[in-house]
Amino acid sequence: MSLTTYIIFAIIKLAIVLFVLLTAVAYIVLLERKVVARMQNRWGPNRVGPFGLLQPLADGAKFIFKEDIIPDSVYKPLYIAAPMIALILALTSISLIPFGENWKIAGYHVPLEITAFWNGNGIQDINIGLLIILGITSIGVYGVALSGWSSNSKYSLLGSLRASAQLMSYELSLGLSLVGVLLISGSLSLRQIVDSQGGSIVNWNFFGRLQFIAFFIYIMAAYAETNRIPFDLPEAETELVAGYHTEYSSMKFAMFFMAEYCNMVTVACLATILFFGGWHSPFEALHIAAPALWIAISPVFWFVVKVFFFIFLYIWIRGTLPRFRYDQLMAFGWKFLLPLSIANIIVTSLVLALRS
Amino acid sequence: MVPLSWYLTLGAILFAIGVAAFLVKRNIITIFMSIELMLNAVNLTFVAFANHWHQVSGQVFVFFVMVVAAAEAAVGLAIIIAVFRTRETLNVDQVNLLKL
Amino acid sequence: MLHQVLFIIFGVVCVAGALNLLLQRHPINSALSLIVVMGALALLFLLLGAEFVAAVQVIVYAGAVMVLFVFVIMLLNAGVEEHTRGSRVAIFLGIPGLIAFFIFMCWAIGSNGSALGQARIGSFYVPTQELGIALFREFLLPFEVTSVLILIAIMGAVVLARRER
Amino acid sequence: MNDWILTLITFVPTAGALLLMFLPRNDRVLKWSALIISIIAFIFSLHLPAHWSSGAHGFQFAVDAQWIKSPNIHYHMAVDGISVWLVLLTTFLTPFCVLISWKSIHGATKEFFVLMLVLETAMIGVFVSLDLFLFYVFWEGALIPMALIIGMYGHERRVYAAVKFFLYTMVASVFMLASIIWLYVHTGSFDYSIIQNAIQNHSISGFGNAAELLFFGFFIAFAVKVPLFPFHTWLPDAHVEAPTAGSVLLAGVLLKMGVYGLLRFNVTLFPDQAHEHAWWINTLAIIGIIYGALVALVQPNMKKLVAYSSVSHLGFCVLGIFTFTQAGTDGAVYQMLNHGVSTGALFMLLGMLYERRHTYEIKEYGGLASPMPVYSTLFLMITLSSVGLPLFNGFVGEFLVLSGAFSAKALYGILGTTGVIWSAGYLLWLYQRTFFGQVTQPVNASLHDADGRERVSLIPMVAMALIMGVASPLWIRMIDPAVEHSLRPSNVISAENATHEGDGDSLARAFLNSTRTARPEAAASVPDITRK
Amino acid sequence: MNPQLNYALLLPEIVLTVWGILVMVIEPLLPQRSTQKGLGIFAFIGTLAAIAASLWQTTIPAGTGWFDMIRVDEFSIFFHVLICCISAVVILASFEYLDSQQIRGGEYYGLILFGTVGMVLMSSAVELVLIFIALEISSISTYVLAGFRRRVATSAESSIKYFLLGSFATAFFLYGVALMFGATGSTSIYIIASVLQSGQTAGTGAPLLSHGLAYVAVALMFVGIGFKVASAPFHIWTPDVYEGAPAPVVALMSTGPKAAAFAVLLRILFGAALNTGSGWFWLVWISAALSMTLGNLGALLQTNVKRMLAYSSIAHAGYLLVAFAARRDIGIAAAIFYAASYAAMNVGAFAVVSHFARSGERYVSITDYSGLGKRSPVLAITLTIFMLSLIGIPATGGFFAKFYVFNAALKSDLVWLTIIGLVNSAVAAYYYLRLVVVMYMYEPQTGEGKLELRTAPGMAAALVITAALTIWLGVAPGRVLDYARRGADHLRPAAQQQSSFRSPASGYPQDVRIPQHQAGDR
Repeated sequence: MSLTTYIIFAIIKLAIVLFVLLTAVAYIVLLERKVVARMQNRWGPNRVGPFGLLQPLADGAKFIFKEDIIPDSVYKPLYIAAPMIALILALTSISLIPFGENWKIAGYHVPLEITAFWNGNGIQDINIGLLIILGITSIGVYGVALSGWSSNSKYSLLGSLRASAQLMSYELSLGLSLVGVLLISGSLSLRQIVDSQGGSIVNWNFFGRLQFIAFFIYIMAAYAETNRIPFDLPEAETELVAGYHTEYSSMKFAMFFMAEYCNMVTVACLATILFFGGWHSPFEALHIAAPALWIAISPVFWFVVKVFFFIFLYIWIRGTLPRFRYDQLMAFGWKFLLPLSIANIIVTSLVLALRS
Repeated sequence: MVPLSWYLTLGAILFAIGVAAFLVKRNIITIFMSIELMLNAVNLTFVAFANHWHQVSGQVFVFFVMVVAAAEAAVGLAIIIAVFRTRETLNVDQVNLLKL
Repeated sequence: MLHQVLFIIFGVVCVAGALNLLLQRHPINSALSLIVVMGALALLFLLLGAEFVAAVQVIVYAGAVMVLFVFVIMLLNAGVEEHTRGSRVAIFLGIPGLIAFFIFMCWAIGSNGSALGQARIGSFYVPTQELGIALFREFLLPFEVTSVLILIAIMGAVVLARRER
Repeated sequence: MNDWILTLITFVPTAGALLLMFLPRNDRVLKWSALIISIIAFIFSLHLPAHWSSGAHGFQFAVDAQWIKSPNIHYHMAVDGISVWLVLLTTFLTPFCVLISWKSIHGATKEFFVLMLVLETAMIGVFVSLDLFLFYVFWEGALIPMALIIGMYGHERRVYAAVKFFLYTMVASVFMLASIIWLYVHTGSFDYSIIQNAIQNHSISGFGNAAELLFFGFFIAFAVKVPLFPFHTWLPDAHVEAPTAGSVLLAGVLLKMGVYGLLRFNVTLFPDQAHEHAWWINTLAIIGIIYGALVALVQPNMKKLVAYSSVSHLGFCVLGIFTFTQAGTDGAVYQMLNHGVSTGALFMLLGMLYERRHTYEIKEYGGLASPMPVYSTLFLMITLSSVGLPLFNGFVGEFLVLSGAFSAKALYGILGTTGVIWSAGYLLWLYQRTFFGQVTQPVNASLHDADGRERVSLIPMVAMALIMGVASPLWIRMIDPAVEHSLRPSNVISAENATHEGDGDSLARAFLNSTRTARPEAAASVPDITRK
Repeated sequence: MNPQLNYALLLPEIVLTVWGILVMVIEPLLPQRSTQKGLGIFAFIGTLAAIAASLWQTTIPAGTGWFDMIRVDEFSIFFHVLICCISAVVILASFEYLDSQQIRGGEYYGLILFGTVGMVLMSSAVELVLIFIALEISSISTYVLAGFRRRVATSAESSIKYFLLGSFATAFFLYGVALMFGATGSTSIYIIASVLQSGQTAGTGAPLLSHGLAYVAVALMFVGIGFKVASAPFHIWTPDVYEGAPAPVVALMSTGPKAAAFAVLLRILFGAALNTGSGWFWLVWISAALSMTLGNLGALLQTNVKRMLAYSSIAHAGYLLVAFAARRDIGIAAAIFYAASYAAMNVGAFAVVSHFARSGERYVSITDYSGLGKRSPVLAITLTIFMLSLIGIPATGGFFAKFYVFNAALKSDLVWLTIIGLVNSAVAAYYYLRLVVVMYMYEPQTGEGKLELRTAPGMAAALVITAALTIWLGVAPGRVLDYARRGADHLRPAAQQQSSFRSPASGYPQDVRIPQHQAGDR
């Protein structure tokens, strides 16, 4: 494989994933509105297009054509940069997610992720993918923090302060919750982590390898990281009038919006990869005969299904749980999740050590 | 192919800028940041030398530096908050109850 | 060639960021420039074959330490730096000393230029595992000792930042 | 006993001080215990002359034990004919100092007596140490209690005086320390005799270059302490501000430490340098004699007058030593003792006056002879002793010094002699103004005479002045060989040569020969050429 | 079990760490309002246990462990004991202080114990990165301790100044470490020693990068350590920090970390055999002369006792550095002894200051000490002893400390340095004496009356211990000097230990003379 083909493939993958992702994000929003509406005995959007299916397009058009208001007292450079930072980082982290087994196209070995890097004579996985994702999500906080600060508004500042504190606090538990998985798979490469869970549903980290505690820690911390209910204090409408993005409108607001949903997708993808066997089918152990095309497609299918499940979980929880109080949030993070995740590491490593 | 001395010179430049910032900046937080810049420059030096000697240890040191930097940051910012509480300013020249 | 181009790009970004830290008057701008420097440094680490270090650089420095800085800047609402006359001692002794130091360093590095040799992408690459082994064998003691350090840092931060009862 | 006696004498006061610290703050108890302790020390010290083996020239009662292995510091103590008397002088004066402080010290009496006793230890230690290091320890050790005595119990400007005293001596002694360390570094020992031998055998590398500096290192420390003329400015302040006991010990003993040091170290260890520099040292000494006397003459303050008289008298001691004659040096040593007794007594007398009137101004007094007959008698005796009247101790010392000076250089002798005249002048004038004439101030008419305690403390001093005047051979007999011993490395003008050198020295020789054969009447037969 | 993992070598550190954790665990169990004295006694016992552990270490053979990270020998054990003693006395002296300043004891004692871990580790570490971490442990804990009086602006200021300049210095030290690693390919002091001597690296035989780089590295590390020990021209932080920080903490940080930092400097300068050519000689010379002079001149102008003692500590760092400039066979022992005796007297002096300052540190000006001799004779006498020792009056520890140092300097023909030092100590007498003068010779200030200056048991014990040690060192320094000598011997012939590092053992010249170019010093 030459550098040129590498670049061509990369661009193609980039285009596809970006398209799918942005569409998905748009429709996740619709899904959320619909589902939450149903939970609340409402109909949700149903005017634009059949079942409101064109609602996202309408929303998008509205965002694009709305007047872009920049309040007088904002600190302009950062005010403009903040949503971009948020969106760019959110999109970047997705680019590291592998969403299926490698394909062979026209004799070329093509990994199903965007950032597989060129090592001089072939394509290679990034072997510290998980770390890079963690790194990117950890600097994702700047988008939120800077937007609130640069808006020069009380509510925004409070929101971004909350966001920074919350993200820092929960990042710790998030990172530690993954250590159990790393101990089991012995690698930081996402692909290898998924590979280590192949074969049967029992091999999934969640089921067979006792990482369900880690999973719960992860999912809670991740909700906090994405500022979703029940941890949505940075943008709590009732207290902070939407928090850090109070002063934003039109496209800039849309960028925050998209970034948040992209992050949700990333979290869902990571949950799938780390705890639920990634693209492995739950029925792999049954060895069901299938057509070749299905064999090629099925990993992506299963991956998408699982991700969809977690997205749904997000929505479900949003419809069910109330918001934490701020002190509860902090106490929960530091006094419950953090010790628990450390305990999880200890137990996991003990079990591994005893087994070996 | 880049001469290793380029990396080292870059490290030295960053370190020197850090020192200069330490000397001329007046905001406590910025002064503290310039220290972080100096530590980063040292990290670059460590990694470059690790490359020269082909030794893992050079990279291990970087971790320790990072841990120390993180610990320093936690304590340092706490001290800064304490100073701000009592003095309501972050300018080193106004933090002058103790004459130098 | 690629290496040189990348080095020059990131190196220039580093220096520019560092200078920006020096020249900007608002702490938050300085903080952001520092984050840029750290990011560029992480990429330089990658070029030198230290991928794990690069990742940790981003996570710890850019993602944790600098967030803390930004957080404190926001919390204390630090404004634009006032121009006050600094310590004259620092200027009159510090700057010449700094220049001397820098020249000295350049001499020390320059005189060893050939002995230092060239860095080549991929010529030295440390897998994470090897790093871990080193960390838990030769460097076990420092590793364990850092726990005391962190303990102190936690205690210190709690003590100092806690409100008076 | 002989091994331990010096340790005993030195540390009995310290032990007493420790005891005192734990006694209740009852002034009566404290006073008496301090007195008893100092008397015990005196009694112990009498052991020294009593068991003196007159045959031996060198040091006696030696004790030498390793104190610190590295650096090689020894606990080396011994006395020779010079230092033994200085030890006795110290132990003799201290009880009286305690006694006269009974009433004059108000508040913090415990601390005062503790300081006195510690000071006594340090002073004795200076005279008995033969290890340079030990010497330095005691030397510095004497500084602190004295400074505290001045500073805590003195008069209005006491703090200034104390600090001045401390800094002058401290800074000067640093130079001595440097010299001591240099010697140690190059000989590997602090021991006096080892160093002396090493110097004489020229076995020290680099000594030739350093000797000059070493000499000055020691000289400055001692010259400030003496005090020699340009370094004397601390002395009047210290004396005026010090409490009576402090003045007594300061004049009586502390100043002697300087002279003793000059003799013991500068002259003995560095004879060549000493000879080389003798001319200007003697010049300074003579300037001191005359200057001190002249300034004393115009003092309106009694204590300051006596203080300047000390400058003058100590000038004689230095002059005597740096003539390098047997007679001069003998006289210097003897003059040290005399000065200790008579000036000590003078200060005590002034102190008593101060207790009554709280002033030292001469014009405040006058005609005291009638209300205070006993007191004025004693005062007169002491004045005469200090002036150097024959039959009193001062005469012997000054005579010997001057005869030595004449034999060394006639000019020294002539100029020195004028000092004697001046001293007679200011002291007698003082006496006249204070005690004779009408009682000018009505307060003075009702002053009560010396009481029992005061008499007890004064009469022995007066007696001592008389005894030393008439029975000087008792002392000189022991001093002489020691002086000869310490002058030997230098160019001693031997008895044979001396007869050809000049009248002064031949007279001195005659005098000495007479004393050596223990015929005190010979002293009286010498014509009183130096008196007017 | 891996023989490298020799826990016996770490015993004092382990004891202190465990005790620190216990202190923190126990503190919340204590009733909220009660006095913290019980906790203090507990922490004190911890330091005693650490002292015992260090003493026990003398029974095990000297050696390195943990992959050549630490070395326990007479040198490190001396400093272990010294540092643990300092902490013990400081803890004793803090009992009443904490009560009067209303400081909760848990964190305070915990931080002292953990900080002690760092200092102890500094003295036994023989690997630069470990030294760096240990240095940071001790530094960070002292940064925090300096800011412990949180209601007070000066305390926070002191903390921030200490922190900023301390971290700044650490960065220099670290850069030095990096360059040393670059020059020799190692950060282990003994390997560095052998590399610098043989000119090739231990493992691969690759040539040493350059001596020049190593010298730059040493210079940078010297800057870093110079800040820690407050030697000129890196001393500017000292007076401010000492003035603002709580007095018992100053007692600790003016002695403990300093002793440890000097131990490190000894290890680096002498252990790593960098004296081949003594490129750093003038560095030390200038720094020593400057420290003595600036410290003493600065102290002359002060009216605040804490500031005065701060400047005096700069001066003392200078005296100590004189020993570094001297010949190694005598200089090292002199330096070690000085560190010990300085610790005794300075901890004592600050203990008195902290006791006298009382709540809120109100009484710290020199004039406040007026008449202390009458108001509290015991306090005054002990402070006098410490002052005299700081002056260097004979029969106190300070005298012998100075004596050994100048003795070593003269033996090395450093005549000018000695003269500067002696003149300085004469100047120093003035300001120390001023305090004594004020105590004894001035009347108590009007309006204050008889203040209750009863010395509580903890403080009394601390004062007695330090005063006794000060005098003991002045009367019988032989014992401690012996230990210092033996420690120095262990530090000196690094050649003997090199055999275990797979490199040709080449001994030192037995008597390393100062090179000719320094003859100009005469």
